[in-house]
Amino acid sequence: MRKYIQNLQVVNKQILSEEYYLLELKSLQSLPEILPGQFAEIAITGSATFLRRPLSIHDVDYDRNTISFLVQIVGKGTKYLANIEPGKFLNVIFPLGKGFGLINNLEKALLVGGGCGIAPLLYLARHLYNKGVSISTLIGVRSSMQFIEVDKYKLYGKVLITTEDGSEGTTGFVVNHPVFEQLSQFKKIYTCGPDVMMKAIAKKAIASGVDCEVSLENSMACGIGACLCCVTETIEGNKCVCTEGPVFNIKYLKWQI
Amino acid sequence: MRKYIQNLQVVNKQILSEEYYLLELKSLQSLPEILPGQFAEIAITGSATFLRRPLSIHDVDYDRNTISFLVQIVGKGTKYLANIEPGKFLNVIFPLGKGFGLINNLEKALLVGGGCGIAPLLYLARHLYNKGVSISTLIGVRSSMQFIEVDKYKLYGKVLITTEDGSEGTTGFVVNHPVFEQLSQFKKIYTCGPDVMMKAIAKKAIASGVDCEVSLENSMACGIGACLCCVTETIEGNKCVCTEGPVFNIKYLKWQI
Amino acid sequence: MADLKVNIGKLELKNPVITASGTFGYGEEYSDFIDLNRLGGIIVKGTTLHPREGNSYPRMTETPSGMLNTVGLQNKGVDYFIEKIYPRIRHIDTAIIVNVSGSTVEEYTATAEKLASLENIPAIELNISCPNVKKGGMAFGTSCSGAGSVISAVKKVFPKTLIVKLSPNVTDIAEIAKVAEAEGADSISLINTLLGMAVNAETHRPVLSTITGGLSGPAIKPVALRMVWQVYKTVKIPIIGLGGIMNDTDAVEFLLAGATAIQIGTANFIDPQVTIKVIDGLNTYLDRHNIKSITELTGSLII
Amino acid sequence: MADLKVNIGKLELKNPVITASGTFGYGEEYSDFIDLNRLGGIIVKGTTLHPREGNSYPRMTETPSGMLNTVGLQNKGVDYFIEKIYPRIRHIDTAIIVNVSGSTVEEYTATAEKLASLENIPAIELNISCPNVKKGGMAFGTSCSGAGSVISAVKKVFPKTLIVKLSPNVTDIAEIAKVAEAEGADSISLINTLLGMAVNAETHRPVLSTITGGLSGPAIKPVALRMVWQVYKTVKIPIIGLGGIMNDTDAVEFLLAGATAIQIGTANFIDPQVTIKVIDGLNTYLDRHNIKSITELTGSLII
Ligand SMILES: Cc1cc2nc3c(=O)[nH]c(=O)nc-3n(C[C@H](O)[C@H](O)[C@H](O)COP(=O)(O)OP(=O)(O)OC[C@H]3O[C@@H](n4cnc5c(N)ncnc54)[C@H](O)[C@@H]3O)c2cc1C
Ligand SMILES: Cc1cc2nc3c(=O)[nH]c(=O)nc-3n(C[C@H](O)[C@H](O)[C@H](O)COP(=O)(O)OP(=O)(O)OC[C@H]3O[C@@H](n4cnc5c(N)ncnc54)[C@H](O)[C@@H]3O)c2cc1C
Ligand SMILES: Cc1cc2nc3c(=O)[nH]c(=O)nc-3n(C[C@H](O)[C@H](O)[C@H](O)COP(=O)(O)O)c2cc1C
Ligand SMILES: Cc1cc2nc3c(=O)[nH]c(=O)nc-3n(C[C@H](O)[C@H](O)[C@H](O)COP(=O)(O)O)c2cc1C
Ligand code: FES
Ligand code: FES
Repeated sequence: MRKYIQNLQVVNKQILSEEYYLLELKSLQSLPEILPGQFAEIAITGSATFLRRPLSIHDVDYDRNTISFLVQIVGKGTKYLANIEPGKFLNVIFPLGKGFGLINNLEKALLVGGGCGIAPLLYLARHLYNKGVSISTLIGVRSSMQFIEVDKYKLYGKVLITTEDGSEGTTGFVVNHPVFEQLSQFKKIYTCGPDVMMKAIAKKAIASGVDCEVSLENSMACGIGACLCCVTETIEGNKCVCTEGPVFNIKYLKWQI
Repeated sequence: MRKYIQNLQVVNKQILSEEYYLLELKSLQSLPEILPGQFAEIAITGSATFLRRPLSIHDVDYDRNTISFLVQIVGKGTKYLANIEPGKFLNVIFPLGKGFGLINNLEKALLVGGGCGIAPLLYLARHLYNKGVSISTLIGVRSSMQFIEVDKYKLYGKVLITTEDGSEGTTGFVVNHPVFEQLSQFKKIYTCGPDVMMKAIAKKAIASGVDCEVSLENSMACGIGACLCCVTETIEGNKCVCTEGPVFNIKYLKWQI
Repeated sequence: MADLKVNIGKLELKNPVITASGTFGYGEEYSDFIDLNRLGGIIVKGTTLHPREGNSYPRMTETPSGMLNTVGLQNKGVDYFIEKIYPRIRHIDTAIIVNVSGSTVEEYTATAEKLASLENIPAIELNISCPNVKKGGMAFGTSCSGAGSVISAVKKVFPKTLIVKLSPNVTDIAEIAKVAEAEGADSISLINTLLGMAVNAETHRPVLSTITGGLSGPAIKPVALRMVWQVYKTVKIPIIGLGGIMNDTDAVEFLLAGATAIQIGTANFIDPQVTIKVIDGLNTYLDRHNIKSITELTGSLII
Repeated sequence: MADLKVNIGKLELKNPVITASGTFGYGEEYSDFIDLNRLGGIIVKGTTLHPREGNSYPRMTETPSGMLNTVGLQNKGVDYFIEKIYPRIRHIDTAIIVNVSGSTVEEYTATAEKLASLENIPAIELNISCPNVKKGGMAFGTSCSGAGSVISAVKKVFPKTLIVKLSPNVTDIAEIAKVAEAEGADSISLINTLLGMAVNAETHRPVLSTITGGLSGPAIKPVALRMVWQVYKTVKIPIIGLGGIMNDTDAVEFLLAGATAIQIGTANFIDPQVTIKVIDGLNTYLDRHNIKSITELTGSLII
């Protein structure tokens, strides 16, 4: 897929909580096709950051010509973007990576997002919904106060929730949710979140014989396959997460689980 | 003099031209005494600059508790400050340096500012005016469009102007102004601007036997006498411009002129 | 339009802007963003005799105005390069230079020999300065005898332009450069990365899988400029300067300090179009300063 | 409140935060901003036997995440220090350490001998690593024999704590550290500045009067951390780590890599209160991590 480098205009910024915000960027040209699970590399100039920052594409609006990102503030760059004002431009390379495996005769899928890991799942959910897939989205957060995006996911299927503090849904971590006891009802699991979470899910998926794809967030320098910094070990050797991923089928990964 | 480090609030920013702007900062405590010719070191965080930036104190308003700066955009830091919004805070170390020599029985003084070199002269002009000194302020700029602050200086005495393009006042450089032909009418010259300009003025001052002080803008790392980076050669050896200056009597400097 | 052509040994480049090894893949990775034919040269990823998997993840971390990497020369080996990659990139209208690494002198010569037969590879860059491999690599570049032995051996099997890339992790860079020149290098490129390290204060662990890694980016520019200047005063062969070049001004600084051409590495990650901007910027710079040929800048520092 | 006390040779510091030579004047310059008595130590400006005017202006320039300086050891000589400065600062309740430099071994020893008699100077730091003087300075710090000769001579005349400050501009820092230890250094501090250079592309001139200068600040932190780690694996004497420390996290990184104490240099220019913030930050860090004594951090990197 062709990659683009464009100055996109910030058209909307929505603070969701102390930690999370949404950023909507508009292209002045028309958007290329973007697949669920792809990501973008955003340049943050004039701040103390040096490299671009990779962010999953959270949603795409071809009518308005916008892409949006769901961002968690963890350091300098994500904080800088949280303070950017609508009207400003950001230099963005996109769409990057291969995205989720989208098979045709999929009936029922489970989407699992841990924390900010839900970012790539919204666009995926809509995509699957439009293809007639019946989906359940399991969202795991620390506390109910952390997230206010649940309604969007409800448009495309069932939403299940776990909170660590028990303030909503099932108490505990994502993998504590009862849905994992009937895992074989699903044909596929798509998941994104902390490595430990994805590994726990992968283990359950293997045990139940369900196909499972994980979206990795390895640290990246270039995002376009040039630096070989972002590799993950696969059965075919080290592969770049930025070009061969970020989504991988767990069968392909050499994960110790 | 005691030095302070404070977070000052930007209360006013006034763009004067493409190149120049005024920045007014307010102290939440009460201002210490500040002498004409002293400067401040402003921290510019979260940008690509690293060190603080030294700026002369352009004006002081003890009633409003503010100090202001006249800044010329020359690079990263001065550009960053040009875009700062009122309400934000800047960390400032001030007042620094010794300032102009303020003798008591001064009758008539000539102030000469080249370009942004007029910055420290406004506060000096008012100070001298209040002491009953008759002053002429000679301002040299490239073009009349460059500057819109002339009226302020008129409050305290005569204003003479040179422009390089002849768009206002005498055509040419500062030292081309006819005032230099009757230099001995002044008891003292105070000047700030590019080194070449100040050296030319110093030459004329020496020739006419007029006392002359120059305000230097040597590059500085600390601004408080700790690093010894900002030295100028004097008859007593290398001296720090940040603590022994920035104003020096030309008699004291080992200038090749 | 000033004349941007420069000569590196027998090799004429259309302009002095070359991409640095390990930061530009095989060029193809950037073809969506720039016209590769406009580049002065492309130095492809470090290539070894045998395939290498490289080091474990994590391989990089950001540092103030720079980054640390420990890729460890992951590549599929010179045969794979010749069979699969070379045919795809040979038609790019630029000097395609292969960066060659090895653990022993024999590995260097065997790799160089294979590359010598490729029509559209006019030069190789001997990497005797990689800090991220256990054997060989930087060890060759940090001693005069080490550098000398590799260069003279490779020179015998590789008759085309031989560029030797030096390690900055040495007490006396000029001394090593002198050996490189004496042993027959046609050009010297410098600097490779500075050996650095990062620690995660929360986890108490090193950030990189190999603990130490190579520092690149603007942070190292002052060191790189100094070394180019020191080497320029010592050798007569052309120098290719690199280390933290982000824009045309940086490039001019290296030329003034003594470089005939420059390489751009880490900056490609931040702006994949930076090389073209530097080429255009050099043109503008020369016109503005009324300089007819870029070669006039080399070493013209006024001191 | 964790225990912040550390020992450097015979010297106990109330906390591991020391100010770096040449960046903190004689301490007095900072007394309007912080309570000097809270510091673990103050290392005063480089002091030589005879007065020195230092290098010509310009002496500094900003670089990406750092700065270059070429002050060139401007100071009024050790006698002036003893007569005029020492009486003013001797009562500050912190370890006041004098950074000693020289052009010959005799100059080093003569200076050290004079300082040995000062009651409130518990240690000196031998600067065998200054890149900005023509004779001596770094020359001593970049060869084992050079370092050895100065250290053993000074050791004979200075019975108190002897810290030796190493130059990072070497191929093998561990080798030099080993010599320093063998010759009797009680502690090693590192790193001094990296030799760098800046060029003004518009004027075609070097920015610094001496063409090259010393690079400091966060840009060099990865190199400094790496060297502390390499030296920690080699010597048994305590290491004082420095180079680009801007906050408590940076300080912890150096401790984990092997430092017993740390110095803060360039950061003082940006925030004259940084030292106190680091001390407070270390306290908080230790409490948060449930660590009783800061000495537990030294070299505790998990690998
Ligand atoms: C393909 C991909 C997609 C991503 N999608 C999203 C997304 O949609 N929304 C989102 O909020 N974040 C996403 N991330 C993570 C995001 O890129 C990082 O949070 C961001 O780069 C941190 O930048 P910073 O400057 O705020 O933090 P920094 O100041 O750089 O770092 C803060 C802390 O986070 C750690 N850190 C930073 N990046 C990583 C990383 N990649 N892996 C492990 N630790 C890291 C640092 O070590 C440090 O401790 C994605 C990452 C990748 C690779
Ligand atoms: C005591 C003192 C008082 C000053 N007062 C004022 C003032 O009132 N108003 C004002 O606009 N400026 C003043 N200056 C100059 C001002 O500090 C610089 O213009 C500013 O630091 C430049 O920062 P920057 O990040 O915008 O430029 P940079 O990006 O740092 O540099 C841009 C260009 O300017 C050059 N440059 C920067 N600083 C200096 C310097 N000090 N000497 C020579 N060349 C330099 C650089 O080499 C570069 O070419 C003063 C300087 C001093 C030392
Ligand atoms: C991710 C990465 C990989 C690199 N791989 C190689 C390599 O294979 N061979 C080599 O000679 N240099 C390699 N280098 C060093 C660069 O070519 C260059 O010398 C260095 O990064 C300094 O230049 P820069 O600051 O412009 O990046 C690599 C650098 C980076 C950042
Ligand atoms: C302006 C300046 C002057 C310095 N003078 C000395 C000196 O006299 N003696 C010395 O040993 N180191 C000197 N140094 C080096 C510092 O002490 C320190 O080793 C170096 O700056 C790295 O630490 P930093 O990055 O925290 O500044 C000087 C550094 C600077 C920036
Ligand atoms: S981030 Fe550079 S190859 Fe993936
Ligand atoms: S700027 Fe540091 S001594 Fe003047």
